Amino acid sequence: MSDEQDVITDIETPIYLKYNFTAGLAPSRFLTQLKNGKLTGQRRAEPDAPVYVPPRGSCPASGMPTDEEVEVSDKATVQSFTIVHIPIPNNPIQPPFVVANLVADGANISFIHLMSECVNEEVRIGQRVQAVWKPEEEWDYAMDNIRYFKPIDEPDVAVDMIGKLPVTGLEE
Amino acid sequence: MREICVVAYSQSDCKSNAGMANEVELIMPQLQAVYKQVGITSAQDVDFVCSGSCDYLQGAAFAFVAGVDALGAVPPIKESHVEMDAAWALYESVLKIRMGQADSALIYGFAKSSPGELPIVLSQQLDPYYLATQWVDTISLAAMQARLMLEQGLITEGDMAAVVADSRRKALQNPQAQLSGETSTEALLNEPHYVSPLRRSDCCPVSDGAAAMIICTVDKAKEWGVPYARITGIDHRIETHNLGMRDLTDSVSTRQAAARAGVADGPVDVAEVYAPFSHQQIILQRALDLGDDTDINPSGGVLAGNLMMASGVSRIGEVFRRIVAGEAGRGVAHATSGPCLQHNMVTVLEGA
Amino acid sequence: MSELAAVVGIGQTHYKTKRGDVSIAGLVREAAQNALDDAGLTFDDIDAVVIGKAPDMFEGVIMPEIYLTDALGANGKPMLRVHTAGSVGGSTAIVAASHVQSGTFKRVLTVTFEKQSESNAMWALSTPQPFSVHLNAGAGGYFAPIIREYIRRSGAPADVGIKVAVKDRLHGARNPLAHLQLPDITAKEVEESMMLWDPLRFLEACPSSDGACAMVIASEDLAEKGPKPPAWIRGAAMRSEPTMFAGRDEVSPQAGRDCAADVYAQAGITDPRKELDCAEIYVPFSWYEPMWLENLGFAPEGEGWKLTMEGATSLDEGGDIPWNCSGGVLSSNPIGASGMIRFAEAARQVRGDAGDHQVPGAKLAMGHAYGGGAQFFSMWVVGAEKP
Amino acid sequence: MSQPDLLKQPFELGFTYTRSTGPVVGRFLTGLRNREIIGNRASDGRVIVPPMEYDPVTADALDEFVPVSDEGVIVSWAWVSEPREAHPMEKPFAWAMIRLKGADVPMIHCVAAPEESAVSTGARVKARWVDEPRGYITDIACFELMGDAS
Repeated sequence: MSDEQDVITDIETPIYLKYNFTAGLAPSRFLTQLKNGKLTGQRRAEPDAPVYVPPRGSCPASGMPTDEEVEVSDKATVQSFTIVHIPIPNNPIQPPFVVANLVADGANISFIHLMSECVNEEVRIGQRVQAVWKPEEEWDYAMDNIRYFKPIDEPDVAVDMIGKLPVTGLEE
Repeated sequence: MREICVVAYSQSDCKSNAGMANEVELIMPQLQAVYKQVGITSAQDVDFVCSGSCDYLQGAAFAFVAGVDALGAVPPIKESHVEMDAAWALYESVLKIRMGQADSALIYGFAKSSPGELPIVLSQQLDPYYLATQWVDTISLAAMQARLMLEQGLITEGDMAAVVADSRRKALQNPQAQLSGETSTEALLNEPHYVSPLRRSDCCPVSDGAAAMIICTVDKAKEWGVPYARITGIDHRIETHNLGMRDLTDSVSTRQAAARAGVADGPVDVAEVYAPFSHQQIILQRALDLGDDTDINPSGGVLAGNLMMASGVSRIGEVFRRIVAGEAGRGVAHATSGPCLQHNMVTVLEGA
Repeated sequence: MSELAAVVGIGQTHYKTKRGDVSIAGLVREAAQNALDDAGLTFDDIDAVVIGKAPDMFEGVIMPEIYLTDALGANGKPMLRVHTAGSVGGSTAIVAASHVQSGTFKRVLTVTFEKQSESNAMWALSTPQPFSVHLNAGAGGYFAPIIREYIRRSGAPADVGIKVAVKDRLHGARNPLAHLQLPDITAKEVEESMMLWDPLRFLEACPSSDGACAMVIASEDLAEKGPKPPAWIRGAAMRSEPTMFAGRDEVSPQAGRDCAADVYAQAGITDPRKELDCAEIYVPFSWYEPMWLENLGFAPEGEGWKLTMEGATSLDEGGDIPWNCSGGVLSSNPIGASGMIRFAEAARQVRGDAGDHQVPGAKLAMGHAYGGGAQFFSMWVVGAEKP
Repeated sequence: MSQPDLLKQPFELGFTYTRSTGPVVGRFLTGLRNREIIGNRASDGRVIVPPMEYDPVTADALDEFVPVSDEGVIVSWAWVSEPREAHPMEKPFAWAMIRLKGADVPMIHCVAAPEESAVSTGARVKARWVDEPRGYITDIACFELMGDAS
């Protein structure tokens, strides 16, 4: 037997598994449109049904498929946000940076995205922002076709109206 | 104890690759189908929901959270999840109904196994120091089990091929089956070995899909006015994880569960057993003491299509279907989990 | 209609950054053995085993009940594995209780665990699926915007979170099992700790722990046969809602409110602050104390923070409704076990067995857990008196 | 409904876990590093290799260690004609349940063999150690046939 201090107490166990991922139907429709520079939500085919961006396959409130597509604006409202002070693993962006829950005009649910070209300390709930797109030749099936959102010169949205703006935004 | 019954069951086609359908998209049609069978519109109309799934099949944590998006859980519902086959979600639901906290329950299981290399993924179910680190795949473990039986004279390769031929033939009647057809024992035996002594045909295929079921009290079934099959016995037992300490030619835990579920208390007209490998069907047949009077795996069983995390509950569903169709009066369904039939559940169903 | 059931044994491990002295099996076994010892029982006395944990990716062992059969003496018994995200510790206890309350079994062993040192929890929570956005720098990144919205809505002062962070660590210093032992922690120290996800600072977030928690739940006829008084289960409830849907109140989720209403109704509680003696509530980020005070009906909407600031939830300040006397999730967080620790600590209180963090004379206590995007809830109320 | 493109992408789900072994597994792995195989005694007296922490029947903690031989016989086996990428060997090989001399309970490991017909139940095998054992089950690179099957 070995000496006590030689007894093994820890081992490293690499577990690496390979998968072939296929995106679902609803996300694929969304991402295919996004590759063409269009932000589209989906909703179940009923009038006034909520619009989901990004769609995940169902309207979670009803459990029904989101068969209908609705183009939404690339202008959005800050529903809430956090200023992140730690780096994201495998992401070049340096802290501190703002990750915001944004609701696009015409959509009824928020997605998270980066905010930039802003003073972090001045970001606020209800603030108006707009997408800053990558050059068209870089567009892919990805939400980061939008590099980030930046503040725009529009009045803040009242809190009870966040998530309820039409696709035309404040210019109703 | 309250009488509980199965009133609805639906299973998707078993597909080798569900392609462009994510988990929610796989689940929704099955839920709609079972709602329709009992005349309800959503999960709001049952008292409890429980699901079964496994994150590692498709390689993403919290797979079941996406499943909740299929339920229409607004307002919120009573809901739970097992990281197991949905047969165990059914077991949890049975307890909820027995204790009076629910009169009805929706159960579903789903899997998209095709994105990964399933026999290797499942190697990580093994003990994490001695076996998982060797990446012993599940097919090889089953092959060692089959060889033990062959060399002890408990079965022949012909017996195994006969199980496969029977499965393929019966699956012709099952529109959800992935593999079906007329074949012969001889033709199967002419195929080369895959992981010897197993041939490819001895192993279940990898399938994508989902299944759903509704169970309830007999009183509720009568209120809904739908045909039902009573669950008159249900039990599950697990065995040691050390394969070297089990008698792999038998399934002790299946025998234990069968005794407690009361399999022997009446004739068994039909049985659906979850045997991912042909020789395991013979082990289970013997452990359940099923004779020639029992129609075994009329659906073709999982050799015709194996929805991981849903196949167990599907066995119960297939027995239910035959009872309410009047094809059988009493039946037995079996579900399994773990390598070489480590963990087994036995359910006895009887007609109204 | 359901049979009565009670907690008759509780076992925990020490919570630490890394339990380098045990295997995964050794960790769960330690809690299970402690629970059996506490109940004066052996593995032979157990009819069924119910195990819970958060995602398998935390340890990279798929469906670990398969491997843990032997460590938990489950050979020849039923064994069930529950997974309902962060609420799993609570829902596992509830599922275990249903084994007894349904009249199916007499004594059930239930164990939850996480050995987070085997991996990096943040890695496991944000595994890189293709075609999805990866901006979620951990659970704190997800919850921080919701906290910000709470602060806006309630007008709470900025130091409420700091107060909770200090209070729970002072509680934890009374509990020898707690991971963080910070008896001298100050508000200044919390305030000066690194901002992670504004408004959440490092010391306002839970640690990452190894640990396991176990309980033995017994039927009415066996409950009073043990060496210690039982903790009777007076009510138990679970609720779920989707992660995101249009119009969802993320700050005070309906599922939490409904779950609380259900468990109070079962326990005959109409005013939780008045009728409960203490509560163990899942607070992984400081601000969730005032948020849950409101969500669970301990305070009117918008006023939860006032209870916190008044010291109502502090054992050291002699509060009338101490929350998280054990130190809570802010002091120990083996994720899969964290919910069960809440349930077990509530039971310890009503058994009068909570040591230095005992609330004197506690007779009725609540355990609470939540998970996912604050969408899965499990709660129970336990009492010293048989219902 | 718009026509989506088929979006497929391979990805790797991976992490190197750091496992603490506890005393029983640690003892076994320490033995391997010294090219020794250590089992332990179950409550019924059987010797188990690799050692189990808890007895499957009685649930007792097991702590009586027993050294066993690195030679044994094949109890059952499976021939892998098409090794998978994760498998320990690139050439066809056998997985086997091997009862080591001095042990009662077979262990699972791989067996190197030139072809399937060379392997048989009852065949004697001996561990082939890697050049530098580090305390892993894979310190036994494989078992090799001893050539005098009995």
